[in-house]
Amino acid sequence: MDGGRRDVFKLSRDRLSVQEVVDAVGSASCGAVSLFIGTTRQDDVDGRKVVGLEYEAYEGMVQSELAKLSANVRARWPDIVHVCVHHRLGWVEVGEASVVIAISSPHRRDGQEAIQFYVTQLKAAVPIWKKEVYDTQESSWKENAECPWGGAKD
Amino acid sequence: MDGGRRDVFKLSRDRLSVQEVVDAVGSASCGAVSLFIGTTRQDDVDGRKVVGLEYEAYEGMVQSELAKLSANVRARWPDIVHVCVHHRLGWVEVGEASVVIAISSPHRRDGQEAIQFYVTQLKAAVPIWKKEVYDTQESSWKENAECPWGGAKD
Amino acid sequence: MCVLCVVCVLYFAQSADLTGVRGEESVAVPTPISSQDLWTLLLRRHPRLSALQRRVVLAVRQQYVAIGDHLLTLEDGDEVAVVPPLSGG
Amino acid sequence: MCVLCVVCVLYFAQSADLTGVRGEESVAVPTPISSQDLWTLLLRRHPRLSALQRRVVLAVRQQYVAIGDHLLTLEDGDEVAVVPPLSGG
Repeated sequence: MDGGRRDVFKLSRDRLSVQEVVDAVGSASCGAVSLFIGTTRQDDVDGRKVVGLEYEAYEGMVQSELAKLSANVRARWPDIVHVCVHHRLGWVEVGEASVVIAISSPHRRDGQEAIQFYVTQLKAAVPIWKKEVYDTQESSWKENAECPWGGAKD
Repeated sequence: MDGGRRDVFKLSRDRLSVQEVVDAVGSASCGAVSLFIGTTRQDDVDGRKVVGLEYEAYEGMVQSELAKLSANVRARWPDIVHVCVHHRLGWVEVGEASVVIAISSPHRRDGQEAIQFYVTQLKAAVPIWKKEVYDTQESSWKENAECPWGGAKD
Repeated sequence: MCVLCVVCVLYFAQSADLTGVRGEESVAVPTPISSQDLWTLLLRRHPRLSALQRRVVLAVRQQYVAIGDHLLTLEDGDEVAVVPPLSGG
Repeated sequence: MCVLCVVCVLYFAQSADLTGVRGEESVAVPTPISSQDLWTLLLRRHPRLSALQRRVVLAVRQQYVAIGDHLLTLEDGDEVAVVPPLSGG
């Protein structure tokens, strides 16, 4: 069996394939795959309906931040085997996936804990932005609660 | 939007489709899908290689126990929306999925906590059994650590 | 209600291996009966089930019943199952 | 090292909306410079960036740098980015 542990990151303007992400973490040594899918929620904001999200990224830095994050996760949960993150860019309609994250591990507990941490840290530190686009043609940039420098109102 | 919350359970002798399970919990009101995939791990047991697992179930009771379990999970995490469980029966080769569980929720924390609980309780209380089959043709029935009446050696 | 009723007994996993059958259509069982006495009755039919002693429960009408003093009221046609330690997932 | 060097500045998300550009190839910047002074220099180029005041960081050579006293040593061709609050995921 191959002892290599993979970190696979992809930014994509096409619809994300959950199966592709699951396949990327497949390993005969793993009994568990933990997965998180973030989707665009249909929401009403001040009476306007969200029709979709527009994503952009600092692409080069996304790769390096995800690599750091994976290293950090592996230090905390040394048993996790493969990590795969696909994040959507550009226009994402309500109901479609914007991010799919999968982690494989021999035992489920490691993977389940690791994926919660991974999602939180991704939202806190990976340079990707989205704006909500409303049925009124208006839009507004979102801020993750997890981002340390967000939220200061002045 | 349909206010209905679905619990979808399926026992299947065919390969499980992760996409089918994800689609079953899709909801425009949800920003998060948490997913768990249990796979057959390649393992050596006393020098014998595991080639696959053979599953069987008390099918009628699986449905009622999963319904109870979902009701229990919904009582603890009232915000979760849809739940879908597909469990494989019969012969499952190393590397293939034996169970796929997905839970959709408006916010990810609920779904991630709920799915950990769900997997643990499924292993503790849903009447399904597997035996490991080895390359020597031998086999042995497994016991989940979570099952309250397992483990007594005499 | 009946003093002696006829139930259907299902055997799963290791219990099916031990009995050599997956189910028995017509098993006569007195009622009411404790779950311990019901287990003893099944053990008498299939002595090899003793391999599961102390790590088995029953299911009656698809509800788990621990083996013990708990008194069961059975009806003709009820489904009783022998439930070895679970290993789903 | 140079006393005045020429860096490339990238603007993302709300900062691109505020400046009207996504990047500037050749921005002359003294070095060393504190991250606060670098931000002030960018504010002078694009006063509307003040809308991001106190909820923005910079990235220099793709490493986050909080705005403050931290002294940066820049080289010609370095990549500097304005990083509004993140909203990935």
